[in-house]
Amino acid sequence: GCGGDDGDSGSGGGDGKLVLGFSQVGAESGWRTANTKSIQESAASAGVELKFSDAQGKQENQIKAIRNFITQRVDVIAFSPVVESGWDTVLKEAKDANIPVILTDRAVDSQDTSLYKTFIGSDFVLEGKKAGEWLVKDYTGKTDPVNIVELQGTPGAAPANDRKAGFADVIKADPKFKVVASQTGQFTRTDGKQVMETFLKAQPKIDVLYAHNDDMGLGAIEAIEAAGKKPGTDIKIITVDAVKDGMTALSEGKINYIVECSPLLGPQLMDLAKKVKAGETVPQRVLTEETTFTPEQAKAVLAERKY
Amino acid sequence: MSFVRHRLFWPAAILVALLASNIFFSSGFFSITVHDGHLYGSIIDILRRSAPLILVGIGMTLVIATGGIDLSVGSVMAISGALACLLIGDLDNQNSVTGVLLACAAGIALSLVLGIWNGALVASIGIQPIIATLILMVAGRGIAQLITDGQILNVTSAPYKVIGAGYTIALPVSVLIAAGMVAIAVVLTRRTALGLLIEAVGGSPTASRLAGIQARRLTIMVYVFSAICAGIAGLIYSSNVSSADSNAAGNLIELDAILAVVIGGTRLTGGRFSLAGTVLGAVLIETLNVTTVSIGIPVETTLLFKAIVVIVLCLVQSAAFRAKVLRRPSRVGASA
Amino acid sequence: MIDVTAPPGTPPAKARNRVLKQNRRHVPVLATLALLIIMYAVGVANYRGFSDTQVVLNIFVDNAFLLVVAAGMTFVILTGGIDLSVGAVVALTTTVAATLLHAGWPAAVVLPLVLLIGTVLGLGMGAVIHFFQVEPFIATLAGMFLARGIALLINRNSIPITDGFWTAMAEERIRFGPGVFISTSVVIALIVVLIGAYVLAYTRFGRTVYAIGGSADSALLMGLPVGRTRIAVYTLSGFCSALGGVLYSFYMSSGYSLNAQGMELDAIAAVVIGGVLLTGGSGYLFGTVLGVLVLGLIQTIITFQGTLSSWWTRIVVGVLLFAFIVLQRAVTRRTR
Amino acid sequence: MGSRPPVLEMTGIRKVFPGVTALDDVDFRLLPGEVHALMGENGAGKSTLIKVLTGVYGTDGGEIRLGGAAVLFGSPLQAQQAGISTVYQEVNLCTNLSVAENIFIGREPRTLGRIRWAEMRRRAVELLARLDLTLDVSAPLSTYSLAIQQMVAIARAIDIDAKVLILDEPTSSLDASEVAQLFAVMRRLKDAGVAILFVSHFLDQVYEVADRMTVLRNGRLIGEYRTADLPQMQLVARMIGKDLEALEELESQPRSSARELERGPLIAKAVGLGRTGGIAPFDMEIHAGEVVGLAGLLGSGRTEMARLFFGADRADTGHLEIDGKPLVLRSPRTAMAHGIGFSSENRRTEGVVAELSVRENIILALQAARGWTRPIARRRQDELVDKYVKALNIRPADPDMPVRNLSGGNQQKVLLARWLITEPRLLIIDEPTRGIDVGAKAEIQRIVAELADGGTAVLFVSAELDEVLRLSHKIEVLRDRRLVEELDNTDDVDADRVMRTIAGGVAQ
Ligand SMILES: Nc1ncnc2c1ncn2[C@@H]1O[C@H](COP(=O)(O)OP(=O)(O)OP(=O)(O)O)[C@@H](O)[C@H]1O
Ligand SMILES: Nc1ncnc2c1ncn2[C@@H]1O[C@H](COP(=O)(O)OP(=O)(O)OP(=O)(O)O)[C@@H](O)[C@H]1O
Ligand SMILES: [Mg+2]
Ligand SMILES: [Mg+2]
Repeated sequence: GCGGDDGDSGSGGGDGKLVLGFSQVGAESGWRTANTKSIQESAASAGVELKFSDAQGKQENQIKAIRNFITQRVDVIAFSPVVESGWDTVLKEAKDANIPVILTDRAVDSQDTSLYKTFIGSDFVLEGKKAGEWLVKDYTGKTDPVNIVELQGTPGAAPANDRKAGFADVIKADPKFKVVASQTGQFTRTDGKQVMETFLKAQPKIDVLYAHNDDMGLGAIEAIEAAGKKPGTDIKIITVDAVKDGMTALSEGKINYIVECSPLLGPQLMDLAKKVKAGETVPQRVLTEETTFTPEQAKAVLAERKY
Repeated sequence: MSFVRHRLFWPAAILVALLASNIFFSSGFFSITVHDGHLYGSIIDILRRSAPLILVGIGMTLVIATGGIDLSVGSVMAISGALACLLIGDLDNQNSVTGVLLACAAGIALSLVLGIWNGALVASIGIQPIIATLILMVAGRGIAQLITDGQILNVTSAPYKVIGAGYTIALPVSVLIAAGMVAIAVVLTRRTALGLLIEAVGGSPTASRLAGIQARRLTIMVYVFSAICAGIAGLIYSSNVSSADSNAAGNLIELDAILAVVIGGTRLTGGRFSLAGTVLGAVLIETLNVTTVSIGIPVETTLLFKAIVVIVLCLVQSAAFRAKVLRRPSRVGASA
Repeated sequence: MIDVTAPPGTPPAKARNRVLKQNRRHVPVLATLALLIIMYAVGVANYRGFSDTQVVLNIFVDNAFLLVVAAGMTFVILTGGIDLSVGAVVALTTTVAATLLHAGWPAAVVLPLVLLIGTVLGLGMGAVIHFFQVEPFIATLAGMFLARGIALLINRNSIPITDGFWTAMAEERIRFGPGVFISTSVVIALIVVLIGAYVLAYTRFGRTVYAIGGSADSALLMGLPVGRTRIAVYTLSGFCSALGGVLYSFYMSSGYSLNAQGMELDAIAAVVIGGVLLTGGSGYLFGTVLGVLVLGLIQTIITFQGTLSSWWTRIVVGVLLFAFIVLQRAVTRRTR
Repeated sequence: MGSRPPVLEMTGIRKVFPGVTALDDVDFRLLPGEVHALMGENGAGKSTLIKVLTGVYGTDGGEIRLGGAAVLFGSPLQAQQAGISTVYQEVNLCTNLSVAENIFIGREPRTLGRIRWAEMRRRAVELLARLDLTLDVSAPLSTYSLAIQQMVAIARAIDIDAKVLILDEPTSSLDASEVAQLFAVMRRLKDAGVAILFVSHFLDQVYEVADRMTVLRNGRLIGEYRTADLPQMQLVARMIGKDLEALEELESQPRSSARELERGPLIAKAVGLGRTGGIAPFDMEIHAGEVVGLAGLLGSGRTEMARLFFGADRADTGHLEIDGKPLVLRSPRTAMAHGIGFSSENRRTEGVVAELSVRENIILALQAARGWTRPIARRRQDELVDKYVKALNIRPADPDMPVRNLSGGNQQKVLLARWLITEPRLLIIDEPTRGIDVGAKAEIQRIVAELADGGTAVLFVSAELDEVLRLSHKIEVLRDRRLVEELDNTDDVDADRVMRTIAGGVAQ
């Protein structure tokens, strides 16, 4: 290109530094912010020049950003898709421009898997399953019906859909488990609290709360306490994510079980980007290193939780 | 029969119908018990949840009465909550009442400045209100995130928690705050001449200028009032969960607030306004939200349910609809 | 009776002023254009690769659907109304189209069908607004809930589109040279804009739209078909939203019920930035095109900057919008 | 008279608004080729009858026959399509559109649906020329004064090819020459067989053009008469329902004159005050107790001059001196702080706030002057409002009625009351008697005279030269937006003399 020659937009690897264009979904939650931080920090320490773009939760912004990365000829493009579908066109453009693409956090449902090199992230269905499995195990041997209420994420969002599906899949085997109410808490504390308040009044008996993320669970805990019940004892609580606030509540016994969904993809992503750039083959799917936590485990790791 | 003709009859009727529908799904819906020395029950919940919307709504009412609109209320909520939580988080003793009060005052003061900003853009520079406040709507949420560094800021301050989740004299503090602000707004507009002057400016800007009304100063005042209301709502919102979530606080509340204003019978073109109507509208909206959960509307159909209620509401509120479809004899013709 | 001995008053020399006056009416649009060019120049000076022709064309490619939606919105706003349902109708269109295509329906059926759905929704809202005298805000808000509610009900997930026609439309590029191209959507959007501009300037319908915006009461007394026109305008906006939705689904190759959230605000902002008065009766469709370009250019600058965190992105969007609006205001005020 | 069947026949018309029966069993007939005057006081129901006829309002009873067939119009559009062309009372045009469009919108010359702009402009120019008006037809209508807008509305109506032409107070702000022009056109149309319904409060005009008249009072039909059979005094008696003696008193108005005046101290002085495109720089003095009248033709700049004294428009040359001290008028507020009041000629867009009640409209300026923190006590409001509702005979006498529901003339009275209660030292009134009936007009003239006696300075603008002559001590004559002469209103000054000055024919 022509125009100004500002140093800050150094493209196309003249200086040998890898340029990574990364399009983030937005900053809709603490989890997401931690994810962004991890990527920024590990880019800096790995000597990767990061072009960061925030899509403010809009797919069209993300497509625009990817197009722009193509125009700017970055070395590798990585992005966390806002939704699963609709990436073929722009990914083909990237392919035509010979720019490898890495998906993070969320997958795309493209038929043509050659459009991206690899996917790194969590398996939301698996997370839902893990939550369900713990519950089944916890109630083995008991025959009383178990009334479950569910706080869903934003309707239509992939983590909400998958965590719901995975959980439902596991508990459906045993008829004693019954989801008596399921509403969206929009992934936020306030909504989690407000919906839980209503559940507590509308439902005569609640044994278990399953929340699609920690924040909603934390909000619900407040509602449960305000109703004079003990979270974790009167009502068992399972959440997903394992952010610091959630882990604190877990260690205090207010939450019973958390399925981790780690935002710290940065180091793995930088590794992959370098490999991809160097033309090495990488696996189609890289899962983030994740685990699950019980209160005891939470106490052990709480001190080193940063996010 | 005269109450049927009252402009708020129909929204009130819908509100009652919504409340009544709950009884089929949760038998204890109307029961109010005393619990830990305060009132406890679904009705109390609804009032408590309505508090932020009522606050934002009355500010919005005055702005709309001058012929303007304020899209930035959600962002102002986020900013004020974020600032208060940031300051409280920095306190040595988070339970210090003065410290908390100072933090809240700072949040409200910042909102006031933002209100002046909006008002100046509209009244002094002459930018169309929707765009003028859109600027703060977009940038404001960024500012709030900047304050919280994109994280959810947690505080563990008992005094702060009182604002949004506490009780005095058996009633939720947030409801009392909202009621207090409504009272202030009513006194300001109806016990002084402010209401009349605002209605005149909204009704006909040219005529009011020629009548010697200082529209510019009034306009700035209403935007400031709206921002202060939003700031207080932001404090309530963040105090309720003892944390500042810059992203979720006040998200899309401007739409609900405008809806509450319109349900309350204030026209978007400005002029005559009704604070009581807005309060009713806000309570109606929150009742709708609670009802969807409490009668167990599945997530997929929640929006559809809301759409139907809003459609019914706007139709039944329309005199033309009642005359044409419900075949009630037109009151205009029937009297005398 | 006074005896008129005076000869008929000599007409003041007005012809001289005529040219000046004509131009004066276009000042806001010209000022917007000039500022847009300046903003572009600033981008070129600061970012490498910004001067690429494709950068400009990409703004069109990326905003073709917004252009179409905003064109429909322009008609509505010119009558003094507002349409909040556009984003939801876009989402509904993409969802329905994707679902039907997924089920194996031919594109030749799906395409007219989704356009029809949007048009009928618009017609319904227009009818409610006209016949039942419901405020456009609340009627279209109900429309928004309804459309998104239906979309959510149809499918919560995003649905890929693999239909041959759709992919062809998505991938077809009209090339002007190596690496210089536009998509078919841009062509469609430009055709819509041209037709719209023609209708507004040269047809009775278009002029009635302006008349209603000037004063609906007067227009009615002048014997203009106010009701019919008003319904038509919302119908048109519904059609444009559906067409925008189709372009959107070309762009995304998918359908999703949460698509285009907040697009109504983008569209309104584009229209108003382009110089159309929200109270109606004044402005041009060309202004709307400029408004869309302004929003697109801001987005592009942000991406080119490439170092902004999420919150700074928002703040910078706000600041750029502010700078633009204030300059626009200053320029147009000076020349008045 | 009975030979030709009526084009239009309304029988037993009834129209009820909440709390007001605007029309009660009214019959009305219109013959082809006649000019028929509809007479009545403010609020008698004239405009309502017209609106019921043309489908703006529905009826609550009665029947309308057009050309023998029963009709019921759902909208003005349908009435227009059936051959009824109407100029409604307030100027109902779209001021954001150009002059040409306002004349032709809905009937534009088109080919294949495409508007032929050039032809439309050409035809607009031709049409306005028939009314002796030269305007820039592509300029937005808002750039023209109310009087011009009224002419444009008339131009629109007469160009519509109609059987029935309805003119509701078309002459309320027109000057003599425009009225003459209009009457010429009306006679031409009448000769072509068009039936014309004409409403005016100017009795002279009515007797000049009307063949027959129908009188309404309080929404009831009083009678239908041939103009020739009903002397003016009797007409007035029928309209207001009082006997003749009471009327004699009304007619004997005092004539102010320069000799009688004891000039008070100088209140306001314009020094080279002017505004480009509005009015050329002028000097003028107004003393306490003095009524200064402005005379001139349509568009001669009277309104512009009055507005400068109030700061409604910013002057770009010269300045104003109040009590000998120079004053920069930044806004009307500054003017009000110095005791100046201004009632605008355009009551609909610049005067009343339609949504607010009569009471609120009346106290608005006083309240604005006091500031929002010092509301006027309710008792005081009631006193003030009651006084002027009575004095000006505002009807219905319900202070809580929204002003929009009042008849045009009554709205004008409300506007005037707003300024009277502020007790200004200098009162500027632009066309205060526009659309006001004979009784109220006399009352307003009496009030103006009284104010002056009490030491108020009054700047009086009216298109009715008689009125200006009768009230003013001093007459400022304007021509082509320039102050051309100042006349002391002595006995040798009469309408002729002023008209000659206006025309620029004679110097002295
Ligand atoms: N929309 C309305 N609502 C209520 N009352 C109304 C309405 N329109 C008119 N009126 C009442 O009907 C009566 C007749 O009004 P109308 O306008 O017909 O009088 P008018 O004879 O035209 O008077 P003017 O000479 O002042 O124009 C008045 O008392 C007026 O207050
Ligand atoms: N014949 C005309 N041709 C063009 N413009 C005119 C004409 N007459 C008036 N105007 C415009 O109308 C505006 C108003 O003039 P102004 O109101 O001061 O006149 P006026 O003496 O009060 O007469 P009136 O109110 O009877 O029209 C002026 O700004 C002028 O530009
Ligand atoms: Mg009238
Ligand atoms: Mg005038």
